[in-house]
Amino acid sequence: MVKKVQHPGVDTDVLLEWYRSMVFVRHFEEQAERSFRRGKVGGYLHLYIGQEAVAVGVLGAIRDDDIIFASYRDHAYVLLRGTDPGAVMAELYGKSTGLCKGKGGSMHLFDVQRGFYGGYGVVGGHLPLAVGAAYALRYDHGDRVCVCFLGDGAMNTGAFHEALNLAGLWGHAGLCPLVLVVENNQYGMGTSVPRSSAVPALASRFDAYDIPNEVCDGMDPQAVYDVVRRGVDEARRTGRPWAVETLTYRYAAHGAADLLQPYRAKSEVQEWRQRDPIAQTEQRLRHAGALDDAKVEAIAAEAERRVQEAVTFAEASPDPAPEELYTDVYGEARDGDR
Amino acid sequence: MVKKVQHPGVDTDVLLEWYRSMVFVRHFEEQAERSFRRGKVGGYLHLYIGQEAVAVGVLGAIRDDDIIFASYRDHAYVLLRGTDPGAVMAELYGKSTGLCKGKGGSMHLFDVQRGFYGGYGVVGGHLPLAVGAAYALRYDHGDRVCVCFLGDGAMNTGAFHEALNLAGLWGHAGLCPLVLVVENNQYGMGTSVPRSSAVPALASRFDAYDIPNEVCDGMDPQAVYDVVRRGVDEARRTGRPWAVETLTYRYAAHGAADLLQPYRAKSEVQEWRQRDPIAQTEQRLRHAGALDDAKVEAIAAEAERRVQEAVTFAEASPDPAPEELYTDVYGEARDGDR
Amino acid sequence: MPDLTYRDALKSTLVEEMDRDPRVLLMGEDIGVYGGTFLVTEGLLARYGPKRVIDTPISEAGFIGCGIGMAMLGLRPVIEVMTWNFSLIAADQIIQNAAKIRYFSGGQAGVPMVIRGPNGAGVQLSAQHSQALEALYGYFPGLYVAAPATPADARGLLRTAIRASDPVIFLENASLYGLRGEVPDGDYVVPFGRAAVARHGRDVTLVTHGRTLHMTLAAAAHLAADGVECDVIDLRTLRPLDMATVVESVRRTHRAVVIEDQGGLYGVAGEVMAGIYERAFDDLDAPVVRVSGEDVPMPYARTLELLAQPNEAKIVEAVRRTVA
Amino acid sequence: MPDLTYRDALKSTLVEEMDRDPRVLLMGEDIGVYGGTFLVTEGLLARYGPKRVIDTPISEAGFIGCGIGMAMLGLRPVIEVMTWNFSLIAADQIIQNAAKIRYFSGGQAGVPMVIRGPNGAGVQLSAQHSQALEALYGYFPGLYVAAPATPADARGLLRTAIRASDPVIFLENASLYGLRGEVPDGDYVVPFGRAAVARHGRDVTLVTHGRTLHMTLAAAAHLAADGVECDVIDLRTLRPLDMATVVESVRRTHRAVVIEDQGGLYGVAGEVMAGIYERAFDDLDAPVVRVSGEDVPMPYARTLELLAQPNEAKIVEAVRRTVA
Ligand SMILES: Cc1ncc(C[n+]2csc(CCOP(=O)(O)OP(=O)(O)O)c2C)c(N)n1
Ligand SMILES: Cc1ncc(C[n+]2csc(CCOP(=O)(O)OP(=O)(O)O)c2C)c(N)n1
Ligand SMILES: [Mg+2]
Ligand SMILES: [Mg+2]
Repeated sequence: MVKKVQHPGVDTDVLLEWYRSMVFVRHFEEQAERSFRRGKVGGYLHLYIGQEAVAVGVLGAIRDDDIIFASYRDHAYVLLRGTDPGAVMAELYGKSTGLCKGKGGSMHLFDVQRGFYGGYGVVGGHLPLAVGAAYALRYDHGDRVCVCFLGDGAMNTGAFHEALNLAGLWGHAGLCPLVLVVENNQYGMGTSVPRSSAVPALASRFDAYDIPNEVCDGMDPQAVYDVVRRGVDEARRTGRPWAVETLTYRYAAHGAADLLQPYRAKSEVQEWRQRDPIAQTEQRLRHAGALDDAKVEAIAAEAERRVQEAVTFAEASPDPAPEELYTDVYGEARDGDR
Repeated sequence: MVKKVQHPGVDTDVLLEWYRSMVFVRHFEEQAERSFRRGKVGGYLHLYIGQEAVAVGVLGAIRDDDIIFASYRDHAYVLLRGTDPGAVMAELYGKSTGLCKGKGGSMHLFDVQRGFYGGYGVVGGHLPLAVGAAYALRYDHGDRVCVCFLGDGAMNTGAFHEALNLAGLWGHAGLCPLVLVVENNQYGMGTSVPRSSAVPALASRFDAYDIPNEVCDGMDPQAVYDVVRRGVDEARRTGRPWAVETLTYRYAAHGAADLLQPYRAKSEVQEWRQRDPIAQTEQRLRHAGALDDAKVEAIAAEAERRVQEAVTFAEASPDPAPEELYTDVYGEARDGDR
Repeated sequence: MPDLTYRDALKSTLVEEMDRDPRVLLMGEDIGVYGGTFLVTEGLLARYGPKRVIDTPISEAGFIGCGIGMAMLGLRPVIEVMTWNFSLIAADQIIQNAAKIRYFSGGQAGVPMVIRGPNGAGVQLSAQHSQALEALYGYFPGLYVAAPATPADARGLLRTAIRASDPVIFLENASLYGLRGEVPDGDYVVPFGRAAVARHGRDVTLVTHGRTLHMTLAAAAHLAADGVECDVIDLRTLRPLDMATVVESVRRTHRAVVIEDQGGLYGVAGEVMAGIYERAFDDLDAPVVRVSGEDVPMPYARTLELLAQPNEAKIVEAVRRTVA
Repeated sequence: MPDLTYRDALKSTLVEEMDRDPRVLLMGEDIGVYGGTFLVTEGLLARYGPKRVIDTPISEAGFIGCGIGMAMLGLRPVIEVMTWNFSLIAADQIIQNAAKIRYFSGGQAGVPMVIRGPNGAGVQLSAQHSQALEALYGYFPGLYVAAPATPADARGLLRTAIRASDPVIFLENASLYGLRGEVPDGDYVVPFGRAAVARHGRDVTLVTHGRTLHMTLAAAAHLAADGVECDVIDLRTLRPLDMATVVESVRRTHRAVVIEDQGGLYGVAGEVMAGIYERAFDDLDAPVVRVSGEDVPMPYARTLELLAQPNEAKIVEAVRRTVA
């Protein structure tokens, strides 16, 4: 589980834990991609590589009992939430021991016990769910918040508009403790933000819903944490939504199946890689004397060991039983159901 | 047809013609309501009474070959566009001589020959159509503009968001000569603007799409004209969308079938009636010496005569032939159609 | 057993369920201050306050999607759509999220939500306000689809819907709200997937649901005068679809007519016919006949609108053909 | 007659129609710079420029609605949906506007627009990316629904679609894009409402459409080895639905199996079965059998996904039951 920070401000210990988390998530996803190439993982596989600082910074800023909604690019969130990596990998492998019994796959990870309410495949489609969930959290006067991750591309959907207007309205009544985290990774598939959004300054779009908003560097977990921590505290205190646009980048193709990337220059990817969240954090920790070559290697080795354990578990797990095809369609068997 | 103004600025002659137009539209709708009460007009009937200045000011500012999309509250636009009132009344009566052969009714008036591309019944659903139509107008380098009327309530629909973002984007390429006219009549059915919009300053919402916007008094045709004329000229010159929020009011119930209006005080309606567009314009014209009691009466009498002529026509017209049920489903009979 | 209108049967059931379970809340356009387009929720804002009776903006995808999120967190939203026509704006939310979340989450989350409102045509509302959508939603596993035709079923099915653990498409009809009938008191519940036999007869089975039940019963009464005795089956829910009751009847009558309000191609009647033949092919003495609305968008003019819809005479004529 | 993939048959037809008619334009997500998710439009941005090959934001209701407006003004937009699943976001635009505008305008306006893209499941795309929607759209008068199963039909039906005066739901399938086949040159057109007889046989009629045609043909070949000769009918369009061709075949074979990729309840097969019985009740020697996908959301795991779908073995088994 990603290290939670109790007090505002991040110290070296925390940063080291976050570094460890980011390294682990990256190793996990690199393995997932290898498994995809070997035909062990099917369907669509969307890697988060490059964006790890966002998830770490945000999840570091919330409580265990806060809840999360996300899109299909969802591996990092569950892993950082503390879900067993074996169950995540087994889900990618479509095994019975997977998080969702092999029924959801990469795009639909769920760990409701840990407050992760899913991975959704229709862009923007999860936003109304998150707004409603935030309302529910406040319905009986609780103080939990709902965090909703979304991409830059999702902001052009009608669901975004309808949901956020409702969030703004319900926020006026203190009934919508929602933290919106836009991961502006510059593209929705092959379409850049300026080609898809009439106003490329995405955070400003939240003004249309009276939702306070900020922008931050999404390549630095500490920067993300600092901003989001304030937002989370605000949302929790006031019951009003709050939004942040994190400026980040995905290194890999949109999905693992995409081979060509005619929409961007290799040099652009290289430039962003200069600001890699893991490398940057590593530098900072080395500077602070908290990391050296040996420790870096040990952390990587430990990450790889845990990932391979997950793979072994997934490989060894059985396929779902054929009867599983028919379960989970309805909650309770009802008299007369067809 | 509503008097078109060639040069910016409105003189007394023009205002007198507009007065005549507004009086006619109001008489027409008052009759439509009587016919509804007598069971001659069915379905939903949405009256425009109170908002006449908007249609007159806007239609006075555009060219004959410009086009228009609107919602179900659409009587005024066709009448002001010069459509035969008999055909409009016959449509409300569901007669074969109606504008749409009796198939559309009050909510779906069309007069494509005069550039009126319809009344639509799903709130917000016509907005994307108008954006696409504007694109089409520019596709072969024409200089026509598309005017789209919408209610305050329509601004909360996903269709609004998706369409206007596209309009903004296409406008950057000079391919979207669209004039958006929000008729903020303070309510969508029984829900006031502050209860339905997180940001009640509606015009400002267009900022999210990089669409220039203004606000104007919607109870004064001249005020509407002055602002909209600039916007129309801009849109025509640049191929970019432009928006105005007109502040106006509907006096009648949302639809003629609604009996109670628990959502607003009678005194509020009375206050707005003080600023009635017809009465205000009448005062101004009397002041300028262009109207006196006799002329006011004559104009009313002439309006009523034309309305009664329309009723007579509608009453005398035959019902649609039974075969008409099956026509206009598809454009050409196709081989093998079921 | 009080005599209630369909509207009051719905409203009183909402009240009973809201009193019983604080997690039940209402949401929709103009259901609070305005009282609901068809007044089903009138007075409930005053009774339960704005946190439980939520007036929404015109944002069907938004508030239905919010209902899904609320339901996932344990609330039980009952959402009104002004007409089912507008639900098409939320089709993605209903079909892609509400119906499927339980499945793709491997059973971790469920969506106990009801969406209710008038389905099908009113009087002269024309094409965009008149569509009947039972087959459209009936296609999707994960949804329930209920269509009460009487005040008693309005109560019994709505109660089942609110207590169900999965999303329910609850189809009312404008012409039914004023209908009066006896409505059982107390914790009256009608389970999903149980068709009702609305009239007993030995000569031919008439299968229908929703508002066309009443013209079907009228047709059956008319035919009885001529000595043709109809078994009239009201499906009550379209998903699950109770073919067992239909087939049991057809095995006795050897003849069937299936009536639906609209449709034709890919409607409910075709499915019911297919189901009858799959299970009772050898029992049939004549082809099953269907009576559907005409395959056109709904016209405005009253004369055309009536032609587009089924009616008692068309049903009588179809039955005559079947028993000829 | 060149040998082309289904993909290239689509692309070359787009090119021919765009060259022929400057009013034809393309619109969709990532169809330009990116070249299209399934590469159907690759290279077309360079050829026709951004005014005719429009990359859109993720706004299905927006750009499909825009296409309707363009079409009303005389353009002929051909819109790609990344998958038909996402069209549900635009269901209101398609059903309430595109299908009905001609009718409620009394014939004053029309919507000559094509929406095309993959329908049904790919491989392990799970529940939100796998739904087949032909019955859903087939329900609505005012729409055409086409589902080419071969490269030749991809060309012939797409050409008809682009030249049609009304909106066309054009259903492709991910598994078909790479399929090769002979494709007639020149102005090859396949009219709507004409089913194809894909194989001739006298013993039983197999009716299907789309990707399941190929497993049906495989099953027919298999059965032929056992001496059972199947007439295989590819419906090609679901609206209009060519029941005449189906019935003509059933009158000869006296037996039928209807195969569809998904569905079950309220799918295509039920309608086809009902249509067969309505017109050929007395010609049937055995009940019509249907083979549908399972009535569940599409699971991710490959093993379950395969169980959820029809296949050659299931078809063979169904035919054996029919002719037994
Ligand atoms: C409604 C919808 N349209 C199209 C798609 C196909 N699609 C999948 S991901 C994606 C891009 C989304 O971009 P963004 O929201 O920025 O998220 P990112 O992938 O960059 O994390 C698209 C277009 C989809 N899943 N849903
Ligand atoms: C999508 C949709 N939802 C609900 C309705 C029912 N309805 C008809 S008019 C209306 C209010 C619209 O308000 P506004 O846009 O302000 O226009 P106005 O009626 O004030 O002119 C509503 C909710 C509808 N027609 N369409
Ligand atoms: Mg992105
Ligand atoms: Mg309004």
